Amino acid sequence: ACGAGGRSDDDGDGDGDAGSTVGVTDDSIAIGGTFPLTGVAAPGYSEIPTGAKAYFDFVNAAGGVNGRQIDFTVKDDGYDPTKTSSLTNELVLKDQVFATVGSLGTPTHSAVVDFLNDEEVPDLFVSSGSLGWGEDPESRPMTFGWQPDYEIEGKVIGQYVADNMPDAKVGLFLQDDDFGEDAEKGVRQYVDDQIVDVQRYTSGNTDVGPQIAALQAKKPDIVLAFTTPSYTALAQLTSLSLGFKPQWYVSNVGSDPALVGGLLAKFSEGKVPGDASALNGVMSSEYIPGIDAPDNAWVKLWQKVWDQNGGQGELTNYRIYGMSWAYTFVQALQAAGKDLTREGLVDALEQVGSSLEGPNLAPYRYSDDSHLGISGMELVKLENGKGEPLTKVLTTDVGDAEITEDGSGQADDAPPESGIPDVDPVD
Amino acid sequence: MLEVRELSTSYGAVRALSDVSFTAAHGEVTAVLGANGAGKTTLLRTITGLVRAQGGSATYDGRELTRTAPELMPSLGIAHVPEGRGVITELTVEENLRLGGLGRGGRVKPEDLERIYALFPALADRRAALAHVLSGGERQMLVLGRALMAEPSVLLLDEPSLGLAPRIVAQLFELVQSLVVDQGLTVLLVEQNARSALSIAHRGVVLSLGRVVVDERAEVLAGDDQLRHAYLGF
Amino acid sequence: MQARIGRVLAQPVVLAALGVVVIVLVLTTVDDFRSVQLTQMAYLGIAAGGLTVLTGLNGQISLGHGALMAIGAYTTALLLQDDEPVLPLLGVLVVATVVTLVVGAAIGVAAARLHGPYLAGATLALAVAVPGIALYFGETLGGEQGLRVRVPDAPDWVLDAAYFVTGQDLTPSKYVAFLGWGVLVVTYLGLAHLSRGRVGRRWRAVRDDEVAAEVAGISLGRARVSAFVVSAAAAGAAGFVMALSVRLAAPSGYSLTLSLTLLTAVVLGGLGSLTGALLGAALLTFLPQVVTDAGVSAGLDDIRAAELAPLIYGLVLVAVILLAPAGLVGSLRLAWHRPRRTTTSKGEPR
Amino acid sequence: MGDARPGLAMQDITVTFGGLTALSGVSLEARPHEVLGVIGPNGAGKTTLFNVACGFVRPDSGSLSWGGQGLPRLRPHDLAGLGISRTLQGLGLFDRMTVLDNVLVGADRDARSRFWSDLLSLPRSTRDEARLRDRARGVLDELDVASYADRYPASLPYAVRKKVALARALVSEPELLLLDEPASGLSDTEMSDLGTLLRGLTDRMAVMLVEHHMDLVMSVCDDLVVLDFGRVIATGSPAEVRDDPAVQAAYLGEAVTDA
Amino acid sequence: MQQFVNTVLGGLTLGMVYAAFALALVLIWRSTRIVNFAQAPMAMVTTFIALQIIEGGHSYWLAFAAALVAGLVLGAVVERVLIRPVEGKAEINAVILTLGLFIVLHALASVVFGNRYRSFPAAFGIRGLEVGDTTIALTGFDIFTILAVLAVMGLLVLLFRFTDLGLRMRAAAFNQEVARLLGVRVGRMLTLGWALASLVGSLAGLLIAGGSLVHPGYMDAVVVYGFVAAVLGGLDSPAGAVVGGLLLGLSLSLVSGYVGSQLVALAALAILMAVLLLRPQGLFSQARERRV
Ligand SMILES: Nc1ncnc2c1ncn2[C@@H]1O[C@H](COP(=O)(O)OP(=O)(O)OP(=O)(O)O)[C@@H](O)[C@H]1O
Ligand SMILES: Nc1ncnc2c1ncn2[C@@H]1O[C@H](COP(=O)(O)OP(=O)(O)OP(=O)(O)O)[C@@H](O)[C@H]1O
Ligand SMILES: [Mg+2]
Ligand SMILES: [Mg+2]
Repeated sequence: ACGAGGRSDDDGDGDGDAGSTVGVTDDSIAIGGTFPLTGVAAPGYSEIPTGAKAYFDFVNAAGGVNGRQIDFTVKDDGYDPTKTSSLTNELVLKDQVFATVGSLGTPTHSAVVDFLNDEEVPDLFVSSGSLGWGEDPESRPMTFGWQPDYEIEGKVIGQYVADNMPDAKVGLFLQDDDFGEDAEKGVRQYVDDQIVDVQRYTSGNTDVGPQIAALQAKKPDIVLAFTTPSYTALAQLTSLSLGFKPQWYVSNVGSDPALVGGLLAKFSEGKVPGDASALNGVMSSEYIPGIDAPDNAWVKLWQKVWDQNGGQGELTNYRIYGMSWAYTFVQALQAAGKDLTREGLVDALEQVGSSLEGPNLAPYRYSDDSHLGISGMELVKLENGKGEPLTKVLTTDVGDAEITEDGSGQADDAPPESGIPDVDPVD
Repeated sequence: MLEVRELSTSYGAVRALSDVSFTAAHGEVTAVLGANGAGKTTLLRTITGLVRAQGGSATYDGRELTRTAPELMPSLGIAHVPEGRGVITELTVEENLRLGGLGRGGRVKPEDLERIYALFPALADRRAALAHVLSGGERQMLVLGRALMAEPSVLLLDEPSLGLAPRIVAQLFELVQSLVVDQGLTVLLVEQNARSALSIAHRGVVLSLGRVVVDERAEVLAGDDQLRHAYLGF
Repeated sequence: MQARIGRVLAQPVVLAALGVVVIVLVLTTVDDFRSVQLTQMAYLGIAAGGLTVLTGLNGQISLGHGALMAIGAYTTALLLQDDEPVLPLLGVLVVATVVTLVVGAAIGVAAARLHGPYLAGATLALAVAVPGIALYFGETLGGEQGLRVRVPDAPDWVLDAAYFVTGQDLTPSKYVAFLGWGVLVVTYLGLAHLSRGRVGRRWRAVRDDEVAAEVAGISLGRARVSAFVVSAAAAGAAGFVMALSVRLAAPSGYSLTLSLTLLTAVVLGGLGSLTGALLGAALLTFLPQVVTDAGVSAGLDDIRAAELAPLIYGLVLVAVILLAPAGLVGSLRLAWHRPRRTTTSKGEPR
Repeated sequence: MGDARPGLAMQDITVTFGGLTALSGVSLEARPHEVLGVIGPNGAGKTTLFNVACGFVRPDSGSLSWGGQGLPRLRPHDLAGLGISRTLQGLGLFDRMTVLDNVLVGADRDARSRFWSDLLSLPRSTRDEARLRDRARGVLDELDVASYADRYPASLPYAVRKKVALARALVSEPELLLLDEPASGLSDTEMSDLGTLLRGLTDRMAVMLVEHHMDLVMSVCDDLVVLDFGRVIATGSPAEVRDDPAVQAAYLGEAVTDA
Repeated sequence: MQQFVNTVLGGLTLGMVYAAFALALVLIWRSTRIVNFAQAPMAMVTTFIALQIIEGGHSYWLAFAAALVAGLVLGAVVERVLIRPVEGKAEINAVILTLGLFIVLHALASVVFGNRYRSFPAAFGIRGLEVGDTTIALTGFDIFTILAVLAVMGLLVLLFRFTDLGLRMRAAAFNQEVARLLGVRVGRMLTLGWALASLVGSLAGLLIAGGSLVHPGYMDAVVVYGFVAAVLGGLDSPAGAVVGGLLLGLSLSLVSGYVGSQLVALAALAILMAVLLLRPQGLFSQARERRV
């Protein structure tokens, strides 16, 4: 029965060598992303796309990129991978986006990453620190991470503890998924023998009392928490009721001092010390400047963007996060040049990605071999809602790459006057 | 005096009562008889407002009933003992009885309960049991006792003898008779058991297909062979 | 004559055949995106079909059918880990269905003893518990991220046959859509046969009056368990289709929301009716999107538009229950029969 | 009337519920081709006796045998398979099923089709279904209610519903029929029809009847057992029992019914 | 040892919160034979009202009282407008209706109050008691929670067991028609039942929120565990709800602390199944053996 229909065996869709220009017209570029705007994960995270949108509007108001307006479609997946899958289908097949940008979440994005690569849609700057976004460009050539992955964060704090507190007993408090797992991998490279207990919480179960009680029993001197902000707050509250007072390190993801401190501040009426000072003495890390540094040139820019183009609400670190990758995306578009194609965009990022300037304190790792994002961070100690640096910016990479002080000067750059990057096209 | 005037009701397209009129005099037992499906139950339900009347009215001492909420019946002195086993099976025997006493407003006194237990000793033994475990006949006693808790002046009974042992049926009818005689109760008694019903009734109303076909003194009805054969089958 | 034609048309087999024709026509005309949506409708429809039998015919409420779908989906995912699958796709379907069926039987045995809210409580706990298993056995089941599903390419003969019939190339998403709808037709055919026959009668008898059913020789336990097993099998098959369509089996896809969605589909359409279940599935597939799009084009920002979908969806639920308590299909049917039948029952207390 | 095969025999049955003794040491036998009446005051334990015979209530002591064989662990749904049918004191109709379907449920044990043939709707199933349908219609016909076959029970007159319940018990062609107050709610005419019907059934089966209507009991029963507070206080022919002073005191009273 | 004590204490407090929620479900079940899945979002809405008042600078107790009153009103309105039409209809209709309401309230709250975490203050201290030089996981607010729930349980038992009002409410729930004929204002009883239940639900919401974080979905987990607790106890019994809640809270806390927090839901399922297989009607409901 073979060949009865005379079906052609050619799978190509006619674009040939020129590269795909789906979603691009002379005056517009359609992009999209999936985010949890509703449901349990929405608090906080739903602000990210609003930040990005504000920045894109800012750029569009200034004429767009190469005369093209950026049209950013946001889809709500409620943090449900099933929905992510159908919405990404919709973005790619129906809305015909040129690329997806900033899509949020490890479980959610895992559901679609292969589909995007199969369809050869650039899948940029996934909002999550999982290693899946960029560790293996061979199998996922279209996917790029953006923030430092959780493993290198684990390495950096691990080394710090090993160097500065060699006798301390270490406890780990981890979210029970990739986030905690990757971080643990990094931490263990340095302090494996100092760890006295590892406790994991399941997102959605807000009772962390049993975990904290278990940690407390092991009497750790320092607890490294890789948690989301709400769980940071819950852990702090529970520790308070248990009288558990170790030194805390809270991962960058979960330490937003404005947010967590704000949450804890409400209990301040004599019960928890001080407002934004609720997290005083807690260690954390930073890889982009946040609202705790209003005088930073980048934060000033973000504030201007938000004031001009933002919707309701204040500028928050989530919005800054969204604006920051939006900035990187604009840079990537500029680097890809006037004749924008999907392949061209990916090529351009691989070529110039590691030298892009921006709010990031350490350079990106983009190259032929890696699509992982920012390569490092500085450790800080929170004081009154501000991070006081404990270290220089430290950069490293996954695996047994060494940790070194960053010499690129990334941390010292400032945004251009206009607030819009100006990257030369490659070639 | 309970007066029913041109009462009509239907269920969807099915006419269940058409222009039913009769009066039940004070201190008398009026038996409502008729074949299955004649509309007897519907009549009682329409009088107490459980079924909406489409036309006509029922009044008790001049007070309109059909358009009054069923909840108000006990306070008007009207007790309706519904067809089937209207016990609340999830409550205990005593709770069922107390509930009956609450209807008239005010509190339930232990004497009231004891009065009923004296009438139905079988219930006294089971006062703390859930009504759910009662036998068919025991349930029937319970609903009757519950109705009497409210000390009504009008009693609407829908087939009270259903499932009762002959001796109890006899007792029941005696009881009804004595209530009528001693307390001047007005009773509207729906019965299949026409013979027993007529033995204590003052008046007999026969329904057929939702219409009144006979309205006679009980003795006349029981004595008239023709009527009896035609409508009552004995 | 006309009545005769009516009767022939009402035969499930005939309906199924007509259905197949419609499905082929629709799936060949729509684009890839729509066919993905139609696959979603298919898997919701399959599971809702099973649930409507359980709830509508047998009177057992299940708030945990999403968990059963998860079992079908995870089985599928485990079998489709490698590029070279161990089993042909049909085999995978059978295994997924059977595994779910076995789990369903175990749960059904426990459920058979429970009533109303107790059953609802137990199945609710099931719905929230099952995703936890995937987390606990993260090594094998992929934890939060779930298991990737490698959908095997359509065999050549299928591609050729499809080209021959439709004159188009069969894209992977259409292939899955055809698979999904194929499973749906077969499932519905079986369910329709069962519910019209002796088995369905037993189920309904148990629903209406346990004691009377028992006296008539029906084993309550067996009737309940069989209904649960049948609907679990349908859920398993639905999980298979869902895994293929989503290409992933992850815990958050099978949260309580999915279970409630299924129940909603069943009630929206009209309890006990397969047509209703399908209609409900369609509504749930397409409504949220339509609403969100409408919200966006009405100028709402993304977050507000996103909240609009659940809002409207909840309102529709409430409205249907209040205005058309027999469900959409049920109400149509009532309206159709109104002249012939009188109103409700005599409300005889038990 | 002697038939070699013994029917249902109960020996020394005792049932207690908490502190209450519902049956105490009751023995009786329902023989083929006979109607055995069980009478007694309300709450005497008649329904409980049926419940024991059906497996709804497990006796504290005593034993049951059917056709000479002991029935140690009887469950209600085994009954139909043994050839015993029962009606319930309430109606127990399936309200959301048509009259015909109600009766078909009673025929369930005779269905030959199995799950798989139903699932696939094999011709075997369809044929089997048609056969049962015919039988169900036949029984409805016999009871004069065939015209209601496609209606739903809730909207039917009470007498019709009672007949439907009876039809459901009869359709499986049982060897023993247990009837719990079949005449309650019937008019006198309907009751005498029922009497005739019951006598007719004895050709085919044994009948055990619980009833409070003495006219019916006296006219159809071959033998009577009288219960009071769970004990047998009298047995014998209707006439004997009627004249028993203990029975009159406990149950009949000064029979109003005997006009 | 300290870990064990603290895990147990944490479990008990948590159990009390489940119990409070279960009590609300029991109340509605007793007064209308409906399981109110919308209980959680209703409580969430009233908690947000309280939060709004607190953030407006008013006292905690004013907000507390306002939330309870709001709960009372909300319950009555919901019953009147939404539940009334489905009372006495198929059970599943009410289930779906309350689920629909769940979704609607959730979405509305996200729009009105915003979809982010907020902190909710506690009336009493949120530091554990210090015994010698160890701190045990029992805060002032925990003690308040425990006392409040026990008080509510006691009041409910009183209401249902010993008052005529309670008897009327139960009668209305079990058999509307008969109850009406006996002079029970069925409509009022049902409304009252919902109002009271919703009040107890609001209390549960406030107790859960106190000293912790709230967002529109903060009660969602409690729906499941509160329901499971109520079912464990037998749905009909206030004391059962409290025992069920404690049993569940304690077991889940131990499982979470010593086995793994992913298995909490599974443990809830296992406990529920084990109890229901032994007693299909729950631990505390009266036996209903007679079937024929
Ligand atoms: N809820 C209902 N819906 C439709 N028809 C009904 C309803 N209730 C009663 N009917 C019909 O109305 C007619 C009168 O019924 P009703 O119950 O009043 O008769 P009855 O004289 O009390 O009979 P019975 O002796 O059987 O109690 C019957 O034909 C019955 O089928
Ligand atoms: N499951 C049970 N638990 C407690 N008591 C019960 C139970 N079943 C029956 N009883 C009691 O046992 C006694 C006998 O009940 P049974 O139903 O057998 O009486 P009956 O002779 O059929 O009466 P009736 O003629 O009124 O139907 C009654 O007092 C009843 O309350
Ligand atoms: Mg009647
Ligand atoms: Mg009986």
